[in-house]
Amino acid sequence: QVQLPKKFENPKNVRIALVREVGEGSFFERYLAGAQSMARELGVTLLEATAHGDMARMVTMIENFITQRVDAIIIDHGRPDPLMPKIKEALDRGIRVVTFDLVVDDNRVPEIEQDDLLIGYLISKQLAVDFAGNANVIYVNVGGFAPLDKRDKMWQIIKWRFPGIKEVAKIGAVTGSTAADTQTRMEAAMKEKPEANAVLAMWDEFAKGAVRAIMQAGKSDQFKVYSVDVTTEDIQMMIQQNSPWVATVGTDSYAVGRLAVRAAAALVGGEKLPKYLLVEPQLITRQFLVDNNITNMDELVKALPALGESNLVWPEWLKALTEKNKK
Amino acid sequence: MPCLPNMAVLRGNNLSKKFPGVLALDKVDIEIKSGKVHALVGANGAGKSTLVKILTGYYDSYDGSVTIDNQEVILRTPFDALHNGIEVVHQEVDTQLVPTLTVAENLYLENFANRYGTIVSTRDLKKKAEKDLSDIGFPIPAFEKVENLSLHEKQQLVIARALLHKVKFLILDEPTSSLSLIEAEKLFELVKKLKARDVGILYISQRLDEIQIVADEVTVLRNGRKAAYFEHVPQLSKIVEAMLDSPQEDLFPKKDLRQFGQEILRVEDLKCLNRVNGVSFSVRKGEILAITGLTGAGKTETLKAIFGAIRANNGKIFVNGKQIKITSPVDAIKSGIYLVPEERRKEGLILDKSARENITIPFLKNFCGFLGKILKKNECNHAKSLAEKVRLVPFDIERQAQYFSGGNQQKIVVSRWLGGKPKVLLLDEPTQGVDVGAKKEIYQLIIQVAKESAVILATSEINEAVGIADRILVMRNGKIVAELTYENADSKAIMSYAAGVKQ
Amino acid sequence: MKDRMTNFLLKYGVITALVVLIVFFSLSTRAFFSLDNFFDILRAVSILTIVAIGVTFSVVVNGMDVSVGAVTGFAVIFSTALMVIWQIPWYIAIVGALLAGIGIGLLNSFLILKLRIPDLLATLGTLYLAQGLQMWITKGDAVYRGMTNPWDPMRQVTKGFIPKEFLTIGQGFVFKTENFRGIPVPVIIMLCVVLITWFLLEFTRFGRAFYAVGGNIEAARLAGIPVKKYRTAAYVISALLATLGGLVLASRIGSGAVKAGDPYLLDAVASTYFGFAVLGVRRPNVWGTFLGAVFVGVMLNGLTMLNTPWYIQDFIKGLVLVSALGISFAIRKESR
Amino acid sequence: MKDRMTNFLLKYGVITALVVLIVFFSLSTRAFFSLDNFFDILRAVSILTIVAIGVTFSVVVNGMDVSVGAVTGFAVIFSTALMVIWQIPWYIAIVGALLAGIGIGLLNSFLILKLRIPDLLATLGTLYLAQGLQMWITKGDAVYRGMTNPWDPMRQVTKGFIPKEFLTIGQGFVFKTENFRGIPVPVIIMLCVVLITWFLLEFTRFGRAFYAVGGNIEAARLAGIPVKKYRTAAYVISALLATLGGLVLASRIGSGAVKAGDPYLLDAVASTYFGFAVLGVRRPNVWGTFLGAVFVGVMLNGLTMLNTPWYIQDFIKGLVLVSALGISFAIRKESR
Ligand SMILES: Nc1ncnc2c1ncn2[C@@H]1O[C@H](COP(=O)(O)OP(=O)(O)OP(=O)(O)O)[C@@H](O)[C@H]1O
Ligand SMILES: Nc1ncnc2c1ncn2[C@@H]1O[C@H](COP(=O)(O)OP(=O)(O)OP(=O)(O)O)[C@@H](O)[C@H]1O
Ligand SMILES: [Mg+2]
Ligand SMILES: [Mg+2]
Repeated sequence: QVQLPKKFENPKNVRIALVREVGEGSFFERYLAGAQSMARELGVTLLEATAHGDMARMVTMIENFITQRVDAIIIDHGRPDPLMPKIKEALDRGIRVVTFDLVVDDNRVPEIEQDDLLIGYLISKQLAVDFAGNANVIYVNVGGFAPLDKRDKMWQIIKWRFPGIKEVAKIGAVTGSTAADTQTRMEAAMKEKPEANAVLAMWDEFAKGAVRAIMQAGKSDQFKVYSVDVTTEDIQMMIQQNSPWVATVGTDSYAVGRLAVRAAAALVGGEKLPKYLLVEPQLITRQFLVDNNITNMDELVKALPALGESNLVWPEWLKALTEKNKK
Repeated sequence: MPCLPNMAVLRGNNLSKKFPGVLALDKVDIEIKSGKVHALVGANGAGKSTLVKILTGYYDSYDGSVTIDNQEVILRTPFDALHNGIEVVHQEVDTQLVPTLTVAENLYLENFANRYGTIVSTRDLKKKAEKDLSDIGFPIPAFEKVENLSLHEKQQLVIARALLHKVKFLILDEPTSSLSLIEAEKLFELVKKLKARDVGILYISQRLDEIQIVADEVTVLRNGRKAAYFEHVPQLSKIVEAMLDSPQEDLFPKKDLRQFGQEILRVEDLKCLNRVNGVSFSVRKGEILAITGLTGAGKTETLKAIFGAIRANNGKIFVNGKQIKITSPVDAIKSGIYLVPEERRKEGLILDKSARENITIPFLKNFCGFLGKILKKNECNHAKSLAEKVRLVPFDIERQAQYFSGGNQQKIVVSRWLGGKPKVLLLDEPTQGVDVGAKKEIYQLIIQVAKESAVILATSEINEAVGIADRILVMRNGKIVAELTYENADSKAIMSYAAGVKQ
Repeated sequence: MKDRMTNFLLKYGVITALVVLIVFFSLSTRAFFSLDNFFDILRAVSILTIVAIGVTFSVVVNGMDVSVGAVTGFAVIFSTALMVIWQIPWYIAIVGALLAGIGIGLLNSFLILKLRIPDLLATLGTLYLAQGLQMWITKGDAVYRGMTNPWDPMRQVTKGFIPKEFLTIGQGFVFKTENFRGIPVPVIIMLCVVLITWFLLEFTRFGRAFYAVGGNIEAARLAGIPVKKYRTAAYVISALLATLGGLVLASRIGSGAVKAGDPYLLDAVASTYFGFAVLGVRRPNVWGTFLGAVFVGVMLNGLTMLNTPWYIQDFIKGLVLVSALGISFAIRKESR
Repeated sequence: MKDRMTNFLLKYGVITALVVLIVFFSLSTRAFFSLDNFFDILRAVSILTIVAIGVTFSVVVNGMDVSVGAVTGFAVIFSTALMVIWQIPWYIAIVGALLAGIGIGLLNSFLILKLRIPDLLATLGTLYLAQGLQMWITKGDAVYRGMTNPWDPMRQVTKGFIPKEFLTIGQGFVFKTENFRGIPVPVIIMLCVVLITWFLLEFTRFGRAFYAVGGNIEAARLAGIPVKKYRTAAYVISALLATLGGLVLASRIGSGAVKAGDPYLLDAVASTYFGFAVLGVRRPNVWGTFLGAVFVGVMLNGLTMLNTPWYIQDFIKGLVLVSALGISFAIRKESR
């Protein structure tokens, strides 16, 4: 029998806080569901708070959890400058911290990250290869968001590598209704650049808008859309008849949510974790989805196990704990 | 014009209305008969408007009953009153009109509430309005927006509207308080016509001389009670006696001193929009100068231009012989020129603030300590002493301005300027809508102020000008057409100058 | 002569500016001047116009309804959730959403008329409520085919979907011919709303009554106009049009995104006041509101075609709005 | 007796509700009732309070300033950009931001007073402008240490950073003792703003004049109050306080996020009207606004501690707002 850490003799008393920058949308919903399922399996208490994109509110929430003296805090997205001081404060008070998609220059904090450089590379490369190095691309992306910037870096490299790949227009705006706005802008861009034949959208919200614009204009034959992130909603749009959305690259946020809670629990149990917990993204093509009759994330994970449960952070006692709670 | 053959009687029995702390109307009976003009008089705050509001369905609760031809009618909403043929022209007509709509649209406002016709054609509306207005004899442009009309045009519009509704009982609440004599006479003509058409009229006025002209019977209210009823119009002194607690002597106080100091204010060639076309005059210390004329003659504009409230296009203003530049009321006040504006509710008072705050507003600086902190005690004392000077009733300076009666509201506005040292006090229709008692007090006040400074009084009541002024200017079309001194002032002459009969 | 000029500018200043914009964009881009793009622009502003006309009604009765954006978003979530999560036929979902919209309008008028809460405050309360409901219904998720049912403890995948008929509302075309793509359905809906409300407000006694209530509520009351009914109607119409806008939006994006309606609030208020202020009518009016929405739509479309970076589009929008207003008010001021 | 009760409820109803909330949260969570948490809550509402008091000024003069949220966001971006992109000392950045705030306030009053654009419309225009400027300054990026300089054609990495002194504004503490963390600096700033504006509005002739202008502008003018100056002052104060709020926000988040100020608009307006309506004062007032902000802060803090799902917190916020208003207005209505 494996020896459980002292704190986990009664796991209910282990309180893990989850602070998220945003909660709206299927990606984050699935992420939360994953985190909750892991917490349930471990029997720990998960406290959650969502900042609706408001950085000051996120800071306040972390402060609140510090005041409440939780055992660990998972910080999901957000910006380093505002959150760093709070993370340090938490660490100094003996609270463990794990981050997801947030760069923290402190060795005590393991960072979970979907490898955005790789994401950017995989999808850009796929586009270049599909078009044999010659395409007129409408690029949908904005600056100022760390993951989007990382993906952009790789796109620049691909353009440098394949001079025949041309960026004929750049659109995109992050607003309250990004998808609908992108749709409107895409309509205009398509008309202005009739030579365009590919769309590279570095975020699935952008892709949704672009795909809708293309389909509603009846130009599915003319365009191929490449994007990032995968959710059930995205899968549904990809498998539609005539969908121009041919490929996407992403991870399963459900698995990431589980990993985050597990990592936090492991830290509380005294485990040493590596600094970087990189979740490897997978390329998903329309063809693959259609061939395997995939209609949602669960089916996708089954068909593409690499997307599924991460094998990171599984110390013996955590496994034992889940087994124990199953009974 | 519609015609109603059958005679009818509108009767209010035992009407009472209570407000928190005030019994505004206390068991009052009143009877309005078709084809008769029933005058309702009383001091400010006697309850006249309250009675009117009951009869027009303004309040959803009141005590007592209302009958028409001995049939009880229930008046809970304006609609009930309209249904029973009761119409009103309010003291403040603006409450009855929609300023952003046209004359035509306002004329048929009630129709929009009813069921006849869903689609409204603008052109038909205009045609119909033009016809109806010319039938009645009111020359109002049918397509003008109401916000651009003059006060008396608005009044005509409301009366016209009532006539279109085949009104049985028409209530006129101080209809002449802002009309000139000529316009008032037109109104009397109209009242006569209405009488001939068997409309029953309740006529409310502070101008008692009118009562003799138009009324058949008179009811006097005092403190919410019926103080007297006269089947025929009696001598005015009798009415006044019933209105007021104390017997009344002469309305216009005697001015003993007619000696004036040096010139305080001189105005040269003042021009303003196209309403004031080159006005020049001067006043001396101790002098009361009246400016009179018909409505729209430009009196208000003249005073406002001097005060800097509207911009003058041309003209020079000298105070104590020195030319000064006045571009805003702030400048005027600095030079000791103060204005009591014509429309006290709109321009004079901050209605939801206490009398104290309204009184001390222009000279608040004098009661402030470090960082502009108001020294409350000093402020209160100051406000009290001024309120005492004008004999504010009720003497409660913490009461909100809107809960004072019209006359007392006027006193609040006047009293605020007594806190400074006026060199020139400009008064625009200071006694409009004010009862005889309060009127007299205001006249006394004017004479008192005039001892130390000059007073300019704009008034369309010629009697008032003759009664109190040392010198009278008559205005017409933005120009001064005559100047008379108190010795040779005479109402008839003034009237004919004002009307342009005499040049 | 000069007066005439001023008057013309006052009345047609914005239209002139619009024409100038259109000419400019037509000359400087390839695709701007075409029938298809014309309808694209109209389609892009259709939702905004519908919502903004609702706001116009609340402003006509001298009130203000700031809950419209949240109500639009609520309609998006509610209608799609009915179809996807609860698998209810599309027409019932539409009726359900419209009824819910009426309910929200009635709640607004209850708060404003019965409890006498100031309109801005009351509709702010409703705004928070409608926003909260949006998220509650889906527990924060978006609504899409194949989502896990947030209300199912087993978290099973829903079988519902948004059918073609519903999607036609936002994505369909009518009057197709061989050379012509057809007129987008949202444009038809928008034009219907514009024409009906225009007729209602300008040519019927109801319209006069609405304006009378807004111009002087006391006078309207004294004239026997049932002012409470009209004010209630205005808030109900406002919520109803916001809901209609939400339905078009839901159909246009083919799924239910949380808070999708939020951006419409400010733009709708801006369109209403823009139209109010600029057409020289000096009162809130349907065509003015429509024009305000189109103005913004033309600008965004043209700027995108010019490949203007997105981060200065907002600034340009603000600049044009302020200068259009500034000029038109400066002219009016001089003419006084 | 009954009247007394009603009066009490009217005056102290919201305070009572607040106390009930506090007691409830204290009993049902471990950490709610502590000095640290008390200051946490105050710190959480400090920015909102500062911004909302600005709005209160505009409402006092019977106007409305909807640009505050965008101005707050502009101050965040502008101050941090000055420090990070252009490497300017922090105190100059603060002064620069405040001057820019004054500039925006003056622009608002120019549009409203000189050009006579209706206040809602004018400030909406400024809203778009300030929002656009935010994005333009950074070309859509956020401002953070080590960002690439958006204005450098070489796109080099900036060397600027936000110094400790600036961060103290939002993150520091004063009056530390051994057992006590200290009072957060934003709370001190907020209390200063509350006390100063309260003194200004309630006890000085300037405050009297502000209220007079709001009560009846024509009467105030004819009584010799320079109404234009006061209205200008109100809009400048509003923009200035929004800027101050933005500076605290920038310091609190230690970086510049685009549109960070947007959420404050609705909450600030709600606080202002809430305080206006509920305290029984029947006019916009500083303490009421403060109380409105605290009310929301207590609720959000307590709900999070109770681990209420995030997606129903907005709904509860709306529900509490509407019921608090409903009850308090229902009572008032009865007392009439
Ligand atoms: N809504 C109200 N609340 C409290 N008191 C009121 C209200 N309306 C009128 N009053 C009071 O009732 C009394 C009668 O007022 P009313 O307006 O009927 O007088 P009036 O005879 O028309 O006076 P005036 O000649 O000045 O118009 C006054 O004391 C007034 O202060
Ligand atoms: N801009 C305007 N447009 C239309 N009518 C106006 C305008 N300004 C004033 N009036 C109306 O014209 C009349 C104006 O003139 P003014 O006020 O100078 O004359 P007055 O001699 O003081 O008349 P009153 O006896 O009404 O005080 C007023 O009754 C007012 O309602
Ligand atoms: Mg009266
Ligand atoms: Mg006058």
